Amino acid sequence: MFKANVYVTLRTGVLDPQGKAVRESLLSLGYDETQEVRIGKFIELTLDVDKYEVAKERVREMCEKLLVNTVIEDYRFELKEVTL
Amino acid sequence: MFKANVYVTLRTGVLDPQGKAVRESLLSLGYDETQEVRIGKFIELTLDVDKYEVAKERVREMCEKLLVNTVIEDYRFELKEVTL
Amino acid sequence: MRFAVIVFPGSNCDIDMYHAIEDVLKEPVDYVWHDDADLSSYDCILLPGGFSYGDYLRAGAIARFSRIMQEIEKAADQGKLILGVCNGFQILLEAGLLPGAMQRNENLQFICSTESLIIENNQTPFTAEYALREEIRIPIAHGEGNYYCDEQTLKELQQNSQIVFRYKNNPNGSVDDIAGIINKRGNVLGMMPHPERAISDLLGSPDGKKLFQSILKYWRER
Amino acid sequence: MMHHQPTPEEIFEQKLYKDMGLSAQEYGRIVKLIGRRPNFVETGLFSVMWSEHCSYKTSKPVLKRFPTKGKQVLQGPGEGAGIVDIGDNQAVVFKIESHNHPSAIEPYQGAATGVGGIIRDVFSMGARPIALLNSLRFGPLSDEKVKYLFKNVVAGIANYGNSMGIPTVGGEVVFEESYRGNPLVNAMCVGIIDHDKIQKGVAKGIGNPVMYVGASTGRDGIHGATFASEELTEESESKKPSVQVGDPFMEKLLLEATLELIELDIVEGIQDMGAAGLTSSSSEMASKAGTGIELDLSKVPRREPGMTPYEIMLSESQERMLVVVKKGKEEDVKKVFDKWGLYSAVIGRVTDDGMYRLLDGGKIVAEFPVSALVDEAPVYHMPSQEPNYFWKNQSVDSIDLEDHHLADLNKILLDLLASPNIASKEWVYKQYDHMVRTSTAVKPGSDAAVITIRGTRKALAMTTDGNGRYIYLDPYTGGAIAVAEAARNIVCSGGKPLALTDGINFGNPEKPEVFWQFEQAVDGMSMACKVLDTPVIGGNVSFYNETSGKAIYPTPIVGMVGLVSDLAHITTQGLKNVGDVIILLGDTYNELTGTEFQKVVLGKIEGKVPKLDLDKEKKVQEVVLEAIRNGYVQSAHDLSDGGFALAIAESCISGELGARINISNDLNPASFLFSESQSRILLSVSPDNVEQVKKIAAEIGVTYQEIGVVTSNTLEISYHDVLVIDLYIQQLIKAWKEAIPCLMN
Ligand SMILES: Nc1ncnc2c1ncn2[C@@H]1O[C@H](COP(=O)(O)OP(=O)(O)O)[C@@H](O)[C@H]1O
Ligand SMILES: [Mg+2]
Repeated sequence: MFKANVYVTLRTGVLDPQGKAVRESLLSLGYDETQEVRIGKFIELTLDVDKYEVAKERVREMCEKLLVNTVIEDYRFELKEVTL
Repeated sequence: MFKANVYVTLRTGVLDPQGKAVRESLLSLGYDETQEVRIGKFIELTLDVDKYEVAKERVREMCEKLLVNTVIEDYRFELKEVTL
Repeated sequence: MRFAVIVFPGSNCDIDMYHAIEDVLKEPVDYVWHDDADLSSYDCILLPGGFSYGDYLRAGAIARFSRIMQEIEKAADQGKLILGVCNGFQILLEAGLLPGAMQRNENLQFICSTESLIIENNQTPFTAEYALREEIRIPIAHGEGNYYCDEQTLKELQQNSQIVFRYKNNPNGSVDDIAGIINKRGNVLGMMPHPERAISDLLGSPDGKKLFQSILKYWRER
Repeated sequence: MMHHQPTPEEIFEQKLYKDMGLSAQEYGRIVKLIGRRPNFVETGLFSVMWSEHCSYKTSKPVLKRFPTKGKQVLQGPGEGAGIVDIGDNQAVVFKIESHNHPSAIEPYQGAATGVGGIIRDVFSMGARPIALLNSLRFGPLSDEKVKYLFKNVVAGIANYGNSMGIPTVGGEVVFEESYRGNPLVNAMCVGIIDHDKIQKGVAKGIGNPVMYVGASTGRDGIHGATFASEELTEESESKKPSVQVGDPFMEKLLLEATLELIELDIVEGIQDMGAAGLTSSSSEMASKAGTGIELDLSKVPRREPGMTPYEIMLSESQERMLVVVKKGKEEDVKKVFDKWGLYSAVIGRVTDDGMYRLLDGGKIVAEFPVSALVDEAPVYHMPSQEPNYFWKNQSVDSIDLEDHHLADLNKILLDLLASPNIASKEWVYKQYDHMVRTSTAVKPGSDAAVITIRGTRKALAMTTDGNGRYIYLDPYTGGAIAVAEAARNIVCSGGKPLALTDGINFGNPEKPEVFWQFEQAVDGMSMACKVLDTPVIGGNVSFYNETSGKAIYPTPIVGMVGLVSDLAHITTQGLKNVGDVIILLGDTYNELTGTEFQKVVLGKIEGKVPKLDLDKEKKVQEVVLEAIRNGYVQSAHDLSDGGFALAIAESCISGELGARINISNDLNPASFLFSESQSRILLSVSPDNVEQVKKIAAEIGVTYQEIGVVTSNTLEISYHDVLVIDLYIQQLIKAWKEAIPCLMN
């Protein structure tokens, strides 16, 4: 069993309206130290797979196919073996 | 300067319609190994702050106040010193 | 001319689209469930608005894997007319039948209003009945209609006259005020505004009618 | 999570029933009814079913005073929603429901699930939902927390309705100090149905299977009904797990599957799982049918492992329904729900022994007569006492205006237009898909929304109205005004008012003064309902709307639907053509106390509310409907908040046209302009039809005054030939449109 943490972020250069709004809210709340804010997705998957290599390949595929729209998003992921 | 990676997840027990829809889609795409899918947010912040302790406290506050809806969400974060 | 309105779980402008065809063109039209696998008898395929699969991951991301999408790709290859409105447009983008992607509206709110559009290309099967640069009033209703593409793609869209509709007052932050684009071949159109909501004065505007009339005319004179 | 389940003895000795919201007397009543001490699960069942939210134990005796009958009524209070005949075998189904406490804690999900719940109420009757409305109350918009609540409540309502593809076409929003800690979120759904498709929530037919359909059950919202029946306190925040998360996509599937199922003609009874989830739906269905019911909880589809019977029964997970179908048709049900990707499971059967029996696998976990739980719920006749403030206000019937208040009436008009209560609510309804289903003939922004009925020349007009300020000052008159105003809004849109649903939002009814407000308001509303022939066909009660011991303004909301008998009668408030004549129907008195003017200009609210003569009201409405039906009317707008000046300004704004008005009477100009005298309507009429309209008014016996004409781009109001208002329409539009966006950005 593997657990994958997938981080989906907007590609550099793509405007992030949500990040921008959050940044402005933080500034207006007095958090003047706020520089940049980017908002992405954090996806946790549990996979019933035995081998690390297999898990890695499957998650990569899932990302490319469904989880991520590579026109605007980038991703990276971490894998960790878990026992139920 | 610090960079914070904030991971926002749904509290256990809270319905995750997004995760559910993605899980079903993965299954129907033939990823039978998919067990659980939970979808959360991934927030990257850069803070113009000198001290680790200060950064930590400020990010915690930001989470409690704005970034996280603690009624249904949990969070954790990592801090890393960066230079521009 | 036979029309198919594709129904995904969560589609909700399917009925409006169906009635638009019935009321404006009086041509045969069917609902086709996403799981069905035969579109061979249809001349025009309509992907309606709504929230397919809840639009939970990204709008249109899950629907594009429906069984029917392979058929739609095939139909596109055969040169049949395909129109995606709102969620239908988002699905066409996710499926790669049109270039680019959608982001949340710039103001992060869902926007329902009637907008002025400019016809930027009236040499398409969908817009021949309009005058070039004609201004029309068509409702929008979306939360993710902020069209994005990279500069290279934008240049191509511009050079090939693939931008069919532009907003007069950009409501959502779309690149280059884009409201609707067509593929290079000119048979697949995606647009965020809802022409099917603009087919009578009673409901606010009749300006969407000509879009449907253009389709029929094209098919008849082809 | 529960580790050890308390025994019946422990529940009794340690008074654990109190933590669940039952009083000692109520506990005693249960023991007597079932002949023993209830176990933990049973105590839980009684505690939710006997909560105010489910049993209406304190409100029932008063609600009985509402008139509920009429020849148009097909279904009055008691089912998921009321039903009214609209001819041609068609009927309209509607109801309003509150989700105040959940929205105070988690505004987005609280409001969203409120919408989800009311939609289920309507389609569980077999109806196709065609429109949504809402009525919202918040504290002043200058408060950051209030902005957060407002923003998220609106977004939550928007997302649920938009995803479902049901247009949200109307509503109201009021900002007032008394709602600062306790916002109100009332949602209304309107559906349409053929007479022969009407369903009921009954467990009919001994031996028939009881099926669970929809989403799976999780631990969300456990004890939500009890939570709704308590005051909000500091600790409410810690009760956060009570808040459910809505899944509109799931509900859309459930809607389509349910309507498909009903077409099969195998359903005996169906009810949605709302407050108190499986408990209330199953027990009420059995009670209404006079049967018993037996459920095996091990068969309930669930989302989380290790759920106890207690948790399963009290969960308020959303998007679920309970259905009793003809025996042998289980597979047909399954087929429909499979197609839509939803759960369906036989979880029990209808029995003939009148018992409510719950099993967990083989083990009985609860067993007692259905009637004990449902019909024997306690009823309280609460003490009621007129509050002191009431008489104080009754003795104030005018306000002291100083010269500087009146120096610049232009400014006062602009200030009122920019007051968030009057200002454009476009910021709100722009976020609602109000056009989906392509039947919205009158969009939000006029008096009542109008929805066409496909395949007919008919349409439905609908509105929500309430005025907490009036009702606080004088609940009887205020209550009557709420009904009258709703009806007036319907009439101005060209509809004949049919019936109403009420959303009762009050403070703690155990306080005699709150209870008095409640009784008075119901009496006032009832009187208006009788005179205007708009019976109450359903509603919702939300008590305990208090923070730190302070109650909200008593706020009954009226949700009303009317029938527009021909599309040609559809009328809006905007002026239409330059040169049309403006006619004012009704009488204006010096009634400035309790008004928006008093609040904005003097910064306070006190005194008498405008008087209401219901016969006069009825006649004014008759005149307008008659004139509209004869095709004489270009625009109609009722005079409400802000009085005449605001009504004419709104008509100018909506039509983007001006008006030249000339008034001569013996009131001072401010009183005439801003008095909120009731039973007044502003018409614009083409010059050819003026005499006809006057004739109708004269015949019915309504005062009318020809007061001016429609012009192009300024609003000019003269008083005894002195110009007192002189503004460009663009100035009006700016003040009115920009107020709320400005506060929100
Ligand atoms: N919460 C809301 N949702 C949808 N529409 C709203 C809402 N609040 C106000 N509106 C719309 O704005 C217009 C003005 O509302 P209001 O001032 O309450 O009207 P009235 O005084 O005629 O009852 C109406 O068309 C109403 O439906
Ligand atoms: Mg009105």
